[in-house]
Amino acid sequence: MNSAYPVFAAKRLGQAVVVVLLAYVLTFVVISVLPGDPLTSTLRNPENGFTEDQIQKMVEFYGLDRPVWVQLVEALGRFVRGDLGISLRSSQPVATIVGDALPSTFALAASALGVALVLAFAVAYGTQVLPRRAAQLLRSVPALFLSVPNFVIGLLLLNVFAFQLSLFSVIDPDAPVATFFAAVALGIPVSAQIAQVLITGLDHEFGEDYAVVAYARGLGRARLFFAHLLKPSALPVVTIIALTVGELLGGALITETVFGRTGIGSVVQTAVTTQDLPVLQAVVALAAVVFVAVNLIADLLYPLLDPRVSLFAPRRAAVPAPAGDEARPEKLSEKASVR
Amino acid sequence: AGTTTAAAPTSAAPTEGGDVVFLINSLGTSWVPNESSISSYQGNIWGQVTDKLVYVDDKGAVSPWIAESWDQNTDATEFTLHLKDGVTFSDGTPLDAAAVVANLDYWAFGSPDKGIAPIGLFPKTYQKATAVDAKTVTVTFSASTLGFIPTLGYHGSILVSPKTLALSKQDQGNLDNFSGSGPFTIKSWADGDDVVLEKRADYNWGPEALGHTGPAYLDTLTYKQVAESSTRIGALSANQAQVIYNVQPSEIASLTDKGFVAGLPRYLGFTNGYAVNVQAAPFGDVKVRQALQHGIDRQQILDTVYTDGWEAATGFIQSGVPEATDHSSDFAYDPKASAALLDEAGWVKGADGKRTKDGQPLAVTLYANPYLATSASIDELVSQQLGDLGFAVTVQTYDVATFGEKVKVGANTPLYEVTRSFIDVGTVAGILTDANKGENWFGLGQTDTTLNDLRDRIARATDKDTRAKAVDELQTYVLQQGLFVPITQIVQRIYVQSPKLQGVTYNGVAIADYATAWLQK
Amino acid sequence: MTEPLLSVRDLSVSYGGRRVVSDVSFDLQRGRSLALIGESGSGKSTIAKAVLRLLPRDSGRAEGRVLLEGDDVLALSLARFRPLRGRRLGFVPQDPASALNPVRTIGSQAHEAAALTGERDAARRRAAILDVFARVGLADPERVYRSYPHQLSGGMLQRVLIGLAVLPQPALLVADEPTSALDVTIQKRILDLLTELRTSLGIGLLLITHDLALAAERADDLVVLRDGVIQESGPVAEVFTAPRSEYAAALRADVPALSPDRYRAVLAGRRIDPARPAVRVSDVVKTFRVGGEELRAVDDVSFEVAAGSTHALVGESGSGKTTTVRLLLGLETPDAGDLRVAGEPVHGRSRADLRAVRRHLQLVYQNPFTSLDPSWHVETLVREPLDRYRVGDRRERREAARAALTAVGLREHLWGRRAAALSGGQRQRVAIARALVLEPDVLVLDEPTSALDVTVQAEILDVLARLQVERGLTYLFVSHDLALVRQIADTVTVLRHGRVVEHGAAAEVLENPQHPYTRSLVAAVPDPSGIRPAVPVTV
Amino acid sequence: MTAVLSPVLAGADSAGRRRGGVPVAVAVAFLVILIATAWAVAPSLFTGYDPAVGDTSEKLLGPSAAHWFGTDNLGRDLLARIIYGTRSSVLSALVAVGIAVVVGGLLGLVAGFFGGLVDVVTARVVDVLLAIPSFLLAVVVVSSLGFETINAAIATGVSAVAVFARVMRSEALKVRGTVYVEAAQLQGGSRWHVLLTHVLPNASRSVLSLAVLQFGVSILVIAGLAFLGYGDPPPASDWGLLVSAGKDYLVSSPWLVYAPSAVIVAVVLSINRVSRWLRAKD
Ligand SMILES: Nc1ncnc2c1ncn2[C@@H]1O[C@H](COP(=O)(O)OP(=O)(O)OP(=O)(O)O)[C@@H](O)[C@H]1O
Ligand SMILES: Nc1ncnc2c1ncn2[C@@H]1O[C@H](COP(=O)(O)OP(=O)(O)OP(=O)(O)O)[C@@H](O)[C@H]1O
Ligand SMILES: [Mg+2]
Ligand SMILES: [Mg+2]
Repeated sequence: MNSAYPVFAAKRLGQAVVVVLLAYVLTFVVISVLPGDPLTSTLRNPENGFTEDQIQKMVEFYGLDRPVWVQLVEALGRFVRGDLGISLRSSQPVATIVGDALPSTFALAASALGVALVLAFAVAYGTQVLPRRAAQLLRSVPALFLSVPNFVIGLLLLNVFAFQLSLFSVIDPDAPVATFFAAVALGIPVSAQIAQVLITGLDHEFGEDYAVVAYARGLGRARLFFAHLLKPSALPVVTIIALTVGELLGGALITETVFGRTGIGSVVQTAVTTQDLPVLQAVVALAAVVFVAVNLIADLLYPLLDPRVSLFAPRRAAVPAPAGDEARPEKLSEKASVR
Repeated sequence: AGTTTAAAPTSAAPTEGGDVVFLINSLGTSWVPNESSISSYQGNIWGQVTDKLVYVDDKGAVSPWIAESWDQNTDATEFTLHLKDGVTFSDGTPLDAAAVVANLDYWAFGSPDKGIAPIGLFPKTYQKATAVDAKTVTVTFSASTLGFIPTLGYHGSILVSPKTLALSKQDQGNLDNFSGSGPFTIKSWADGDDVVLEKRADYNWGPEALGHTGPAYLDTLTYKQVAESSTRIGALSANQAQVIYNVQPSEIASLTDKGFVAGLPRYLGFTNGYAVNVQAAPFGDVKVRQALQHGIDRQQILDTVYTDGWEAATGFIQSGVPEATDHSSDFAYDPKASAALLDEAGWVKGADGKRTKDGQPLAVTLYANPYLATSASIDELVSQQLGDLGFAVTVQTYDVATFGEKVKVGANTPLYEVTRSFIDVGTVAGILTDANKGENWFGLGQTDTTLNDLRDRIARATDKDTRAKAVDELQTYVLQQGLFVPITQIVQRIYVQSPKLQGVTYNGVAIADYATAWLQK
Repeated sequence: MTEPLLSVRDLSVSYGGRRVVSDVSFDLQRGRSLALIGESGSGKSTIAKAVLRLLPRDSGRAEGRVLLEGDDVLALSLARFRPLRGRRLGFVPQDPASALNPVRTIGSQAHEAAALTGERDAARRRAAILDVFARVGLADPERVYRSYPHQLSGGMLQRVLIGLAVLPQPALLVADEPTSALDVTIQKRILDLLTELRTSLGIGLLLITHDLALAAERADDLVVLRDGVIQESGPVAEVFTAPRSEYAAALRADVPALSPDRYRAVLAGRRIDPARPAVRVSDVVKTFRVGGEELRAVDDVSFEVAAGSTHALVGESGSGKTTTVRLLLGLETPDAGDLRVAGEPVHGRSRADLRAVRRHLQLVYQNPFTSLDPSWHVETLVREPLDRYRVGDRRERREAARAALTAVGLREHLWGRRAAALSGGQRQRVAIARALVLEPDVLVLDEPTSALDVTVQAEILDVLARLQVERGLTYLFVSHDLALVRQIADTVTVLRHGRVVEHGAAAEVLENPQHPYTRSLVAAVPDPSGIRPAVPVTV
Repeated sequence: MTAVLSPVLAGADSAGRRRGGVPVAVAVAFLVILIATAWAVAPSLFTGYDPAVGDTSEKLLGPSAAHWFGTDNLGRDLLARIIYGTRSSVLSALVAVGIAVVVGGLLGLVAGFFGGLVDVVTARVVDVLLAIPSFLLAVVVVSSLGFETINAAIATGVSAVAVFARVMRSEALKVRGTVYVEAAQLQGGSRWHVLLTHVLPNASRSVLSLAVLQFGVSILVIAGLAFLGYGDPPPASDWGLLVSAGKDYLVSSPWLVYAPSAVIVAVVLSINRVSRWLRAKD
């Protein structure tokens, strides 16, 4: 790592902060045009029988009658100071609500990612080494996974494994077995995306000359797969994983509902139906933070995995120029692809 | 009636111990007692961890609980409550007159400087309460308030430790800080996830009316949020839970077939039906309103949407209410009569089967009430039935928040679908007109002198009989004027439970009470 | 003769039912080399793949027999064939840059080849690897061993690949266009290496190339293919001096190196005016900044092109040819120097002014596959400049476009096609038509045929020569193919690392190069001199 | 020439069973899409049942000859409801895709082609949109607009804008750098001319194939939103709404969930297949 690193890191960090702040503002703006807020909607529950006067008083108490931009500036000010505010719904600190929900969602998302990776690699491996027919069939699996609504998978898994086979109980959705099945439901669509990238990568790598050359050198398909193709085709997976973090969070909304888990997804669900702005803002900001962080990690990881890519130095500069009189054919690839 | 289908309770003696898991579709929003105790969701939990001053059963009968007895003056403006001795909150604070006064004030006024609202249905005529001695409280009202004592048994009127009440709103919303005097206490909770209750061993001040006043038999009671109804059903079937809450009525049969027991308690209150706003065309015409009443086939709704536990409405007040009388003949299903009424009113049926008058279509929008799971289905059926009559009907479903914002009784909504409990029939006075910030259900304001008169007679009544008579007259008038279109007796809370769970009772607002429940071994 | 090393008998190959190789038979003896030649798509690679059993497993089907030292390669089970791969059958691919796993070091991949020798000891394998690296002329085997592929030049990588192929001491080496991705000067060294290894190790070489001159120089025997059918085969000298088949004769005529004077007669009809330079480039400098380092792509270059003549810019890859041309067209701005077209300076003008100059100066790009919008139709493509410059009315523009298409010899039934649906030669004709339609004075041709087959190249050159005579066009011709330059250029400028190393009349410079660099360039041109006496060619 | 080596090892479905050049699976996919289109255009040709009014005495019947997909809680024929729901399902997915393509496409095109400050600003906006999980974004937007299917469609579209902007930008960048664009400029084309006649058509291609894919995704996202309760009320019978309405009856009448789900799967799968085939053909 050279002297460019701190500059680079600072720049990336700055970008990340801007993205997170903008995400916070965006949520605020989007939700501010909402009809009503949690407070008035509970107050207006006909069973409560409040008068307009009483409701008005409460609205004033919470400052919900002030101009939107004033509320925004205040919220932003608090956010910058690390204060996420108080939930309009439950009157609990937003940080507590989100903090309490986080571990469960984290466990779910991490297991889902694990499940997705295992599944994706298994499917991708199968498409390359199985006999043609079976491989062909396996190839349509990702598309199928991507076409089934998330909640249908969840409902099916729950029905079969929780209710028919009693492998886990909805009462204790955070138990490992229950988490596993929720992770399967959440991970299946994600695995499809990873598998597609992996298969495309493998097809591409299998089609690369070096694979053919290695094959012509006498390597078997399985050895070729593991020794040569897995790593280069798995590289884009790093990027995809970073991108699917958001997917996992979004999908958790549905999966948690289906499996009766309490996590970020269900917090969002409640916050949306009760229009609990501070909570929603916090979750969106959190999602943005996670997304930005994971992508940053992926960016930093990439050069370590792929010797061809270097973040800080221009390509190949780290190595002394090739010795000898043979000039580097600059436009190899262009020429090669001409015909 | 706390209707329970299938499996009658066995006569075996209750057994101690056992853990019950109760799956509920939502744990609502806030846990601040004043904000959540009347909720259909949290109300269930509050019922277990708190006591009330009086007990109101599903027939509206009021009996002693924390208040051993009470007196009132003749014009019902002053009441004296005599409290039970030796009752304590779980934090050790005695439940004495001071605590009762603190609670009464809280219900009536809330705590505006903390952002805590009063309890909406608490009589607005409340002036003050005074602790005469440790066991006696007097309460005074600005006008006769016959409904005061029953209101004490309302699900909003829960007795909370003064220490809890003294907390900020934020701290009140944290159940860890909560202390009540009920048969259960809070063991643990997770926001939006579950609340675990455990029994209070020294409890022995339950309502006599339930036959068992001592500590609960059950060890723990877990309320677990499971939003998906199919998941709740699955969990019950797989014996992962003992009680589930709110399922579609049509799903009940498959569960009772497997031996599960359905609890379909009816609350005290208004029946499920439409409050008609006469300001909204075309309902200014009484004939159109009556056509509407006769145009709805309640039996088809019962057959399609509901199962055995449901009954047709007999008026606009649930039949469990002591003052209720049968008025079903005023709005019997009679499509021919409806058609004739519409013809008379000048609404002519066109070639497409839709009626028009002066080029205006006979159109109406129904807003499904999000507080009733079956509402959308009912509205769909009603729209078909009215469609046959020549109405052009649109059904609109909103979520709770949007519904609260856009659909307001008496204001802009032609037909407001009522799902409303009350514990004292005096409540009706407040809904008829806009006097005293009344709810003005029918959009009449104070233009209808008959209605004004009935309202005043109910509000000012000082004895139950006069009031009951006024209520009967009111029902006759409202129904004959077509101001309310009753549909069914409402069962807003549906419980399906394991056959092993015995001794469950349902109070006047249809909330299940587990103080006397036990699990068969 | 003894049993041949490789004997191909009645080989037919089809892809998904489409037959692309029919009844091909030939023999290759130990220690000798056989070249498969023919135009693109004639089935050369397909035969090689059939021999290596590398046909696509789901669509490729081979019939006939391929006997390797008596074993029928096609009939063996995969399990029995696998051990032959690498051990008896070596393979040298075309593009060395893509033939090694980019994310593994050379050394780790070399161990796979070394393992084929049966050597179990890693240290001894390593020694063998370093040994063979030295053998193929890699200066620093240790560093190569540690490097990743992208850290080496193309020539070095090809040496590595050849080394890996010969390491298990195979009997047969199949090399599919082993040098076509490399620069001319490096090409020669690689071919020298292959020739040396073949003789010293006694390996049979199956060489595949589309470069006839190269085949003539390097192979013992030739097999000339067309559409998957053998047109002619036999010893090189025979095929070239006395081609029996018409195709081989035509092919031979199209090879610039074999008929250097092909256009002399035609071009004699031009009127060149050396006093009136159509293009004048004086003391031009252009520097690029690449990753903080300065790169002088063009360093003080000057030359003139007389109106009506052809001037060639030559030099190996990266020598600054294209950059010079782009400067002339105003696509890049020079750091210093002056560029004029018909006396008018190109730089220091407004956009509109530059547009006016460009009308007289058109460019034909090197790669017709990227220079035409694939979604446009031929006629619209050619008409576009007229539309942009609003020349005449609609009808006139259409006529002009059609006239240009006719002039480049593109047949009418192709005019309605999309560019994507044309072959390379057809596309390049469209590109030339497009350049001609504005009736420019100067045509800049940046390696206009380097992406094309010799046959197609000859056709394009025919068109260019004819047009120059007819219209008095001035050509600035960029190329790295000296034989081609020799055929058509009047004057030539030799560039190296952005500097002019030699300059003068084409015949002069190429026949009698002064600068060592020019000499090495000329020497690198395959020289099938033994078979020079050419069949007279008429255009 | 590199390509000569390629198909040796790859197991890609270069061949497969074919009829007239079209693999069987693709033909089936086309058929499914054709049927769905026909349902959307003329639902009454495919069912005699009324999607809105049912025979209440026939509620919650399982699949039978009379009712292939069974009946719902009000005795309506589920197949009829699916068929009649096609139009609005397809339309809302189209709205979603339209928003994503038009807004995202324009953003990306302008950013990619003009570069500079425009690009920097657009890139930031797109970054923010990308950083918010798209389903979460859709949920937030739909909650802001109100819980109706059309709003769910708009939200779905908005949540996909970033992806389209990014793809379009990179395509525009790619095309902008191609030789033929430079050639067009050499031939005297203005920037706008080049943008409209060369960059837009060529850059759109991969955006369009992404749009086809997004169509399927949109159906799923809208269904997901409906599942969470952010869709139109009954009697609307969009596929997602049917699943969502049916889930309350899952235990006694599973077909109410699985039949419309199967339709969604079939259509989305078919769209994916066709899109993949189109891309492979390119
Ligand atoms: N995998 C394949 N599937 C289908 N057709 C193929 C395949 N590979 C090659 N072909 C076709 O077979 C014919 C012969 O191709 P081949 O690659 O053998 O030609 P070549 O002589 O090597 O050409 P080049 O000089 O361009 O390398 C061509 O028409 C080509 O399009
Ligand atoms: N836009 C650019 N930015 C940076 N460097 C460039 C640029 N264009 C060309 N170069 C460098 O300038 C040098 C000369 O390149 P140029 O394209 O002129 O060579 P050439 O003689 O045309 O080569 P070839 O025969 O491969 O076409 C090369 O080292 C190239 O990498
Ligand atoms: Mg080839
Ligand atoms: Mg060049």
